[in-house]
Amino acid sequence: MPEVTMVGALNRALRDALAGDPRALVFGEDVGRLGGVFRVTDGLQAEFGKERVFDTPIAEAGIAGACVGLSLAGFRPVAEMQFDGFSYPALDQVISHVAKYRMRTRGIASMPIVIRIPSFGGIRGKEHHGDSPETYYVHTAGLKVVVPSGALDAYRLLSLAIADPDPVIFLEPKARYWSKEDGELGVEGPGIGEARVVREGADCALIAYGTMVSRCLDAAGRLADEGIDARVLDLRSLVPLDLEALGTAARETGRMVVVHEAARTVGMGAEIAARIMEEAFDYLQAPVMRVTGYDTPYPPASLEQHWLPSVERICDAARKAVAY
Amino acid sequence: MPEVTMVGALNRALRDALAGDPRALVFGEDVGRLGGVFRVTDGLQAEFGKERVFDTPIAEAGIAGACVGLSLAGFRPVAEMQFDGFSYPALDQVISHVAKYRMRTRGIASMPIVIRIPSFGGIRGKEHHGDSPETYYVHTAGLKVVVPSGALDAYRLLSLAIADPDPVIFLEPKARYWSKEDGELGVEGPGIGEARVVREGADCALIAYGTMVSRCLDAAGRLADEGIDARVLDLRSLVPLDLEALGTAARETGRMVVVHEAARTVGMGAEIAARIMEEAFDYLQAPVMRVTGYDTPYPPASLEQHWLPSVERICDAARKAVAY
Amino acid sequence: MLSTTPAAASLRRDMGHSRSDHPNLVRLIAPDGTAVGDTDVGLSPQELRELLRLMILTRRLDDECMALQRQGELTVYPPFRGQEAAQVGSAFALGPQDFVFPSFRELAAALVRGVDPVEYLQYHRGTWHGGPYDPLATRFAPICVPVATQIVHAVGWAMGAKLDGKAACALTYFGDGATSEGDFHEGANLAAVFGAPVVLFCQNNGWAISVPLEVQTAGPIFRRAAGYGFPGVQVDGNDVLAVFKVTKAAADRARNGLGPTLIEAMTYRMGPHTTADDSSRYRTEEELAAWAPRDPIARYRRYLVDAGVADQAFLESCDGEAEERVATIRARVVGTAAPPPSEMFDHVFAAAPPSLERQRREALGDA
Amino acid sequence: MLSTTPAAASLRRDMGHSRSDHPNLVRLIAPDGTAVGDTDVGLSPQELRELLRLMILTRRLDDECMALQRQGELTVYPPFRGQEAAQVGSAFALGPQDFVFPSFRELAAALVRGVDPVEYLQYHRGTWHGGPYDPLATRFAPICVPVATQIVHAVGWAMGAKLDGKAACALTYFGDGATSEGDFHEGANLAAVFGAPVVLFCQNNGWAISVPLEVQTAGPIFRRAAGYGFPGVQVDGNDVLAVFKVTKAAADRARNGLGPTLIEAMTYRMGPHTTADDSSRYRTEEELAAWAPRDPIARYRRYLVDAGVADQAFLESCDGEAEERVATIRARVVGTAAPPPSEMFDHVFAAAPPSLERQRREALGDA
Ligand SMILES: Cc1ncc(C[n+]2csc(CCOP(=O)(O)OP(=O)(O)O)c2C)c(N)n1
Ligand SMILES: Cc1ncc(C[n+]2csc(CCOP(=O)(O)OP(=O)(O)O)c2C)c(N)n1
Ligand SMILES: [Mg+2]
Ligand SMILES: [Mg+2]
Repeated sequence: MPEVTMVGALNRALRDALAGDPRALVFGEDVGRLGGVFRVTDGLQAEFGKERVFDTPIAEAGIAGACVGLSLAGFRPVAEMQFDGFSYPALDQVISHVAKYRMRTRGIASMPIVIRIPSFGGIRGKEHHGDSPETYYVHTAGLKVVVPSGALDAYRLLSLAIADPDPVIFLEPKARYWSKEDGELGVEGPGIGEARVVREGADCALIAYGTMVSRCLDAAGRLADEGIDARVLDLRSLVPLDLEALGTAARETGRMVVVHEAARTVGMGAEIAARIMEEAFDYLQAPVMRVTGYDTPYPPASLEQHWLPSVERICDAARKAVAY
Repeated sequence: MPEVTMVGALNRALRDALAGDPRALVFGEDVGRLGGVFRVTDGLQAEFGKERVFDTPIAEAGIAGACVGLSLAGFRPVAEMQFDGFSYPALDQVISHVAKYRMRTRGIASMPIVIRIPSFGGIRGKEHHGDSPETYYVHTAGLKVVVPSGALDAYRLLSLAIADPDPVIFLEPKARYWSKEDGELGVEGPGIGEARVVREGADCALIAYGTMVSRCLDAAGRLADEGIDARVLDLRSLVPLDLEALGTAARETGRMVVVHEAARTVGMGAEIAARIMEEAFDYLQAPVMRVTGYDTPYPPASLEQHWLPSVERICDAARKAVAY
Repeated sequence: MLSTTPAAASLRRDMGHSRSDHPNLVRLIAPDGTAVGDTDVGLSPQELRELLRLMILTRRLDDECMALQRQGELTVYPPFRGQEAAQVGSAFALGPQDFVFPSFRELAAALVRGVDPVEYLQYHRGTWHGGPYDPLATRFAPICVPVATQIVHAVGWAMGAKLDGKAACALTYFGDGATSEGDFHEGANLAAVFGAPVVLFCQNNGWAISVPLEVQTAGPIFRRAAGYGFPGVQVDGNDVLAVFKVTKAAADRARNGLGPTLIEAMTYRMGPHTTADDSSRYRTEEELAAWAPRDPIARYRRYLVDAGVADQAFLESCDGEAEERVATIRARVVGTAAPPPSEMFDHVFAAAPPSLERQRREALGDA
Repeated sequence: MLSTTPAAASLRRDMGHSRSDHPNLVRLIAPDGTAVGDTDVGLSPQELRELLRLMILTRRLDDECMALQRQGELTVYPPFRGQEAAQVGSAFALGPQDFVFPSFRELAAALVRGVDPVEYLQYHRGTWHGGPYDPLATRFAPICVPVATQIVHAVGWAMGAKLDGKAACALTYFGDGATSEGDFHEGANLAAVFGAPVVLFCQNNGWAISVPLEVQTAGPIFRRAAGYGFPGVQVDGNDVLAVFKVTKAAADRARNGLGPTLIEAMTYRMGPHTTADDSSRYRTEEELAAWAPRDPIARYRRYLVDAGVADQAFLESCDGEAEERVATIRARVVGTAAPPPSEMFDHVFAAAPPSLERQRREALGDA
């Protein structure tokens, strides 16, 4: 089976979408000749031409707004925001239009838009290059939000996102870009809205997405050595959220730890804690633990290891949950 | 004791700030000659001149960005965004700069900025005129976020916000603008970061802010008729959050209902549910209930009563919590 | 703080007094109805009359909407009185293949484009956002309230039309206030870079709610175009033929692959910003009085009558038809009820995910 | 999709070849070092030499930073090689009362303004955001990465300076790419309307990462100014005297209450976008080769020597001093350690609220 990096898998998903759907377009800052600052769009302009794969001026609101107009013209825009911290100038267009246009037109005007955003920290990036923007999007009704954790699922999720009739915010964990997986690329498997158990376990459940999935697997490994059998759930899809899978994990383990990089307050951990309480209060043996970034701006590179959830912090929380 | 509307109280707080601090400035769209579309700034330009109270072009990012520059020049900018739905073009400046400038400069450059935003629904407004934007701000580390529920507290909170050395997002509940209260205007009383028990009760606690506080009081009245003794907590300050008060309410009642207008997913209700679990898991007799707007865009005027938390929905949740 | 720029102030003062005050302004008919330029804009007598008919009809409708709002049948309404020529002249210049991206004050343009005014008015009745006319069928995008945001949509659509090799253009309406927003700029620049077939149509009505033009900008708006590398033209927005002519030229230019044009139509909002606004708080009776004689309808009516294109019978038929049509519209508006609350959940996604389905049941019961 | 505009393309092609190609370009010294304009810009011989000294020093420092990054002492570094004249000439034109709002490539300007390069480089070392030099004491705002956002800060500061009646101006640096952002526009327009004393200084280096100027805009950038109602000037950004002259004039104008100026300095980024960039993927050796003879330092050195203002001894002293100072800087940079993690919590608010204090304890223990 071939080995593929997440960047390679994303590139293939874009290529297959461009080849498979003549209405698909790929654009953004530096996605053309350069192939993107992370090379996710490498070679696409050469293969599909400057009409379908093109650079734009540095104008994020313009890019998002153009997605709306292009959707009305019957295209499937796949736009890139260069980094998490540079997706904010587009928030107004995303909140006021991308998310609301279908509703506003009573379902007449679909917005089959994908906005790809290299996101999250852990690569010793500069300020604005390590933000976790998911809360802004998850809270905005009308958007789907997905986050792959590995190469194969990145291909699957991006392919599904492009095929989706609704706008999808596609958050790419930069720290996983060069991670590799073995296997065939394909869309079979869990869809948007479905979580995935990536490690079985009965004592507690670690809930994560993106980069934090592999960190949770590491933590689960360490916990296993201590005799704690931790399940790991990869959410994959933040909107829609797989309530089923969360409920099952809560009922079966009773001890839940949510892990994400974003600042704690009204992060995904809050939502998951609240949902788990709603779904499975009677089964909970311990409060849902949150292991998250702190309520501070993302710190400079030299401090990021103190800020990001570490294997140690995850293990601590799991131990606490189990011992509660 | 004189009777005052929330608009009147806010107007007085601005006037007193302008009179008391020569570095305070008030600006935004239509805040000058018109006195704001809700008349919150009525008469201020006439009294303090066009240099200190002035209209700007329609440029929300520009307004927020100018606040940063004016702060560096030693001013205390009090800016208005005309409506919740029109505060989004400023999000990039708010997230990337207003919130982060102090951190970035290691505390050297204070950002004593207040951004006033008439917010929330319930006035049969047009699209974009009834949004609940708090999650975007609450999640952004470096901002304080406050919401008054009545006239007297509006005066207090706005006065404290303007005096605060840090940026404060000041969300004004439009539906309460014309509500009246008796009493002297003053800053004595709970500060930013402190919640307030507005009705004592032992059976359950209703947690709210802004417009929903009076709705919770109505619900508590109805619940009392049924023999349910509901406490009502007015959060006032979403950041910092009064964990003490939340913990106390949870420990003393064991049954909590959070009420807000914002869409449910990663709304304040999620955070409060998670915090309460963290603070007082062993005391919880029922899952924390969330009575919120739905995960849809704010609906047109003719449907808003079906969308906003109603007295009935609040009572239902409280009954469920008590019966759990 | 406000540095009133002499240029902008004198522009507002002089506008319409005489053409020579304004070397750049395109005007074919003076406020008194006399031709001051070549009024042969390629329209047949019937089409010339049609322009008048549409202006009379839309003004009558505008008045009725004000009344409907006062009677509680609309929640709020932004009148366009004074801007009929700007909207009718420009919308009339487009073809069926073109796509309009309005702001929130373009009921007249919508009517010209064949949008059902009753569906359009559901927005102001508070029964639905945006329309809820079919924007794809009518090629008229939903009402767009966040100032200037629709400009970028128009540019995106136009980029698509160009990719498809279609001879079609987008036209977007926005106000003088909208030109201060970042989205105006990003849209204009994108349009220029991509050579997008789009007409940026600014109705400069002198005010953005209470903020006068000179607080909005320190230079004439049409001059922005040169900075982007495409033409900008300033036109007397109360002269329907001049508006038609410059819009037609810009649309042709766009469809012929020559890219965007910025049109600044100098007009005036005779009414309040919306029914919720009290414009006496910020503007003078004198200013209103100065604009009254520059009324777009009176001017064009006199011109057509003098030119022998319209007679008394035609004018009466216009009034009669307006009366009749507006009565029907009123009856239908008043007759429309709120949609069922289930609609709040129906249109968020193509298919509602389980968690939203649960919320629907929570809100509406298991029905 | 990309409509390469002939104007923009030829601008890049011709830039620097001969002055007559470029009627609007301010240039005093040709690429070969000969004077082609009035080079008396009001500077003493010592000041004229100082400009050269600063350019030599900053280039040496730039080279060292590239080396430091390659050696792992900086996380990433955006070199300014080729842009020394643009930065040194403009920063030198300001007074101590003025305030600079940089983008992220302005180490040369920072040094001219007296910012400690070691503190500045902590940003690129990954030990702190923004600086962490004192922006208020140095009157040099923190490094600002979100493109164009600093422009509005400069305008806000300038509005404040005007309110305070100070004879001071703000100068903000930004790139050609930044002119596409909404914030550029909102800032420029606000500045015009409020008559804010600000100099908008665009270093047009032809590229925004891999995107060439003609994809960024279809018109010369300096021409944008007319649309806002203030002057725009295009200057040879590799001619330090010309840059000094136009910046000085713009700053004087601003301080004298005459409002903003847009300066477009035509220059070229000789290095990669940052150390993380491989510019061979998108630009040709020929283009680089064409720019090499327009080097800002060689040109000015020759001019000064020919004019008898600088001699060999001076040139050698410049090199020697640069060597020495840069060695010190290197040693200090290499010697700086990461701050304690407690700093993550210390500077979010003036006083950390209880919930943040708890997180600090969670992260660091009760220490
Ligand atoms: C982004 C945004 N900010 C503020 C508003 C509030 N608002 C509605 S209309 C308006 C004035 C618009 O002026 P102009 O563009 O000249 O259009 P006009 O009303 O004159 O037709 C303002 C400020 C808004 N709708 N959107
Ligand atoms: C808002 C925003 N979008 C995207 C980026 C990513 N980015 C960093 S530098 C750059 C190019 C800037 O080009 P230009 O303004 O010409 O400055 P130069 O790099 O040439 O000095 C881009 C796109 C960013 N920093 N900020
Ligand atoms: Mg207007
Ligand atoms: Mg550049």
